[in-house]
Amino acid sequence: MDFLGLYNYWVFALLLSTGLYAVIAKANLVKKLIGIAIFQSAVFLLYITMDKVDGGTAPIIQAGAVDVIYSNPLPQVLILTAIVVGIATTALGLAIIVRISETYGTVEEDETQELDRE
Amino acid sequence: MITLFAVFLLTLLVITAFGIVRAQNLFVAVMLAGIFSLQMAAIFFILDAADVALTEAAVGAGISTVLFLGALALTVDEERPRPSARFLPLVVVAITTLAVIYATFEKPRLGDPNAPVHMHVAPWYLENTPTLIDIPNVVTAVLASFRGYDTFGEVFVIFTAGIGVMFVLGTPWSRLNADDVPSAETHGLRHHLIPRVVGRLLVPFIVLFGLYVQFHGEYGPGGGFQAGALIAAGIILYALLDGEAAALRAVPASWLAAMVAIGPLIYGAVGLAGIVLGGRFLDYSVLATDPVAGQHWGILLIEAGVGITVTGVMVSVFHAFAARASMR
Amino acid sequence: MYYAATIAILVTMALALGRALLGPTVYDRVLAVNMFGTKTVLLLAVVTFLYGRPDFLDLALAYALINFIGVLAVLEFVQKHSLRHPKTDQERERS
Amino acid sequence: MILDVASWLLLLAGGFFVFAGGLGALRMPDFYTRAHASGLTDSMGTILILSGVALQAGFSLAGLKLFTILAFLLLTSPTATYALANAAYFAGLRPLLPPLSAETDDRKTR
Repeated sequence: MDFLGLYNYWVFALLLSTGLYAVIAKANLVKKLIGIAIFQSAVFLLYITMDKVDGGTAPIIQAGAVDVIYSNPLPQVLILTAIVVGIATTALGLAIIVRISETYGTVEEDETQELDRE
Repeated sequence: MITLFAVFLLTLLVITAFGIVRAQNLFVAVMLAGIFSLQMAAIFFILDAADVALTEAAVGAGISTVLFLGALALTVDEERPRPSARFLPLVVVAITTLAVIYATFEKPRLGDPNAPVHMHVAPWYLENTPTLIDIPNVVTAVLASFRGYDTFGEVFVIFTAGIGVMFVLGTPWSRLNADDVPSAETHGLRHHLIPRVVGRLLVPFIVLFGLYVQFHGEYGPGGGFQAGALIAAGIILYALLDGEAAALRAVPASWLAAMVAIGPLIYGAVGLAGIVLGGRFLDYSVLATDPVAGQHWGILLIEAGVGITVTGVMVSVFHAFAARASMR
Repeated sequence: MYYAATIAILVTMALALGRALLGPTVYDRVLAVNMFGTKTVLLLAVVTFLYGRPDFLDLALAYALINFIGVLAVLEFVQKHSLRHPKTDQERERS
Repeated sequence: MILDVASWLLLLAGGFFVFAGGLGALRMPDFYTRAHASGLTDSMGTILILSGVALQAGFSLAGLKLFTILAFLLLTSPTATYALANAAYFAGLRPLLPPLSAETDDRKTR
């Protein structure tokens, strides 16, 4: 079972590179933004993986219970705010894409670059 | 056994991510992203992060899909097909993956209680939250009190992003008018009677549940961020059912503008009150004669501020995309 | 016994994901998303009891309330757009 | 003890229905039959699994929450399935089988 202990990190690596691939290889701007969202989720997964303690439970203290192991609250705090900030910044990105689409008539990166050159 | 469940879900997560990137149709990609978010929430929950899972649930299931669809309605929903697979990006990505996987061999195993991350600050928080702040949810305690500065920064990021969307789209709050946006007569799901009846029934429950999450955040999973997203989802549901005009009549644009600004103001005012009463910035202990009661007041106020801002920003952004569509 | 139910739910999640990836029509995919959502509610409900922390049922409740919004949003979007292309999106992908 | 056995049976039966519906949703030939299969998991599976869990919870806050979850799921998911099938039909998607009215007409003439 030892190799399963690293499985979360491998999934993190795969998600990271899937997001990266979407950002660098896809020309469509919406697709790039979805790629960034996947990349972001990979980082969330990395942090939340680190918070888990064997035999632990969520860090909400149970009244009267003794000898309970609690998982690490700190990564959870960071990711909790990051998720909401992430959706707000994604909305900003989408707004910019909408404006690009209205100005150029396309959201494909290479086509907008060509239009810029003309 | 639970570990195996997590492994299974993580495998599904990777498959979904590949599916999202491969989908030519952006609409399909957005729907798969919805499934991706559900899986993330389940994994967060299995990994003991109940608060994070609730946030992902509130944001991913309701708001993120709606925002992406709003943007797709304004752009294209089809990616232009590319004939050749691109070789260079694949090589770059493969090298990155291998490098990251190589780096993970140094990482502590999942759940290792001796991992460096569990050694330093976290035990202090777990040990001192009951005496210093006396609320059960350590995540809320760290979020709102111990690391209040961070959260203050995050609230300002959300505030700024909200203002940014409104002005990039050219739909500031003064231009969001109930008379200008399409009403239920032309838009909304007016012709679907049954979904409309059931949806309307749900709206008050979603808002009520949002308020519960807001004020129960000190005792169970919850808090301002989750509650804000949930209440915003409720208002967005109303807008989907009865048209944006009805939603703007229920929660006028001027209120939304005020809500976006009030959150950081409350947060900053609570911080300054700490200084005025002889403590430090965001030091809630001086807010009441009893330091623990002061902490309770401080957390309650700033969580309310966070919730108000998140609701305001999310609903404003939704209206901005919808209004942009009707401006054409 | 919770394990048996959890395994059944997880396998069904995989099947729903398969339907979402295969399509072929938009409606099949939305159906799969909706199904995946209800399965997530069930999974969260069962896992809270597996962990012995039933106070976390709030999460399942949140999904039970919110899931509907995504489906409705997709439906509205499809209605606006499918007027232009009523065919399956597989055909669109081929063209 | 009896409660335990009952809740296990409910959970097992629920697991079976959920799995059967999932299989149907993947293997059925067209959208409407798949919607039917998914409806099976959403109603039967949900009721059985949630009541199985509720028997373990008993009359507590958790039991009340489970009941609420069940109520909302039973309201929303059939509505979603109905709305989808309705939208699909009006968008021009037709079932593989001919409409039922043709068959009943047949029977009348017989």
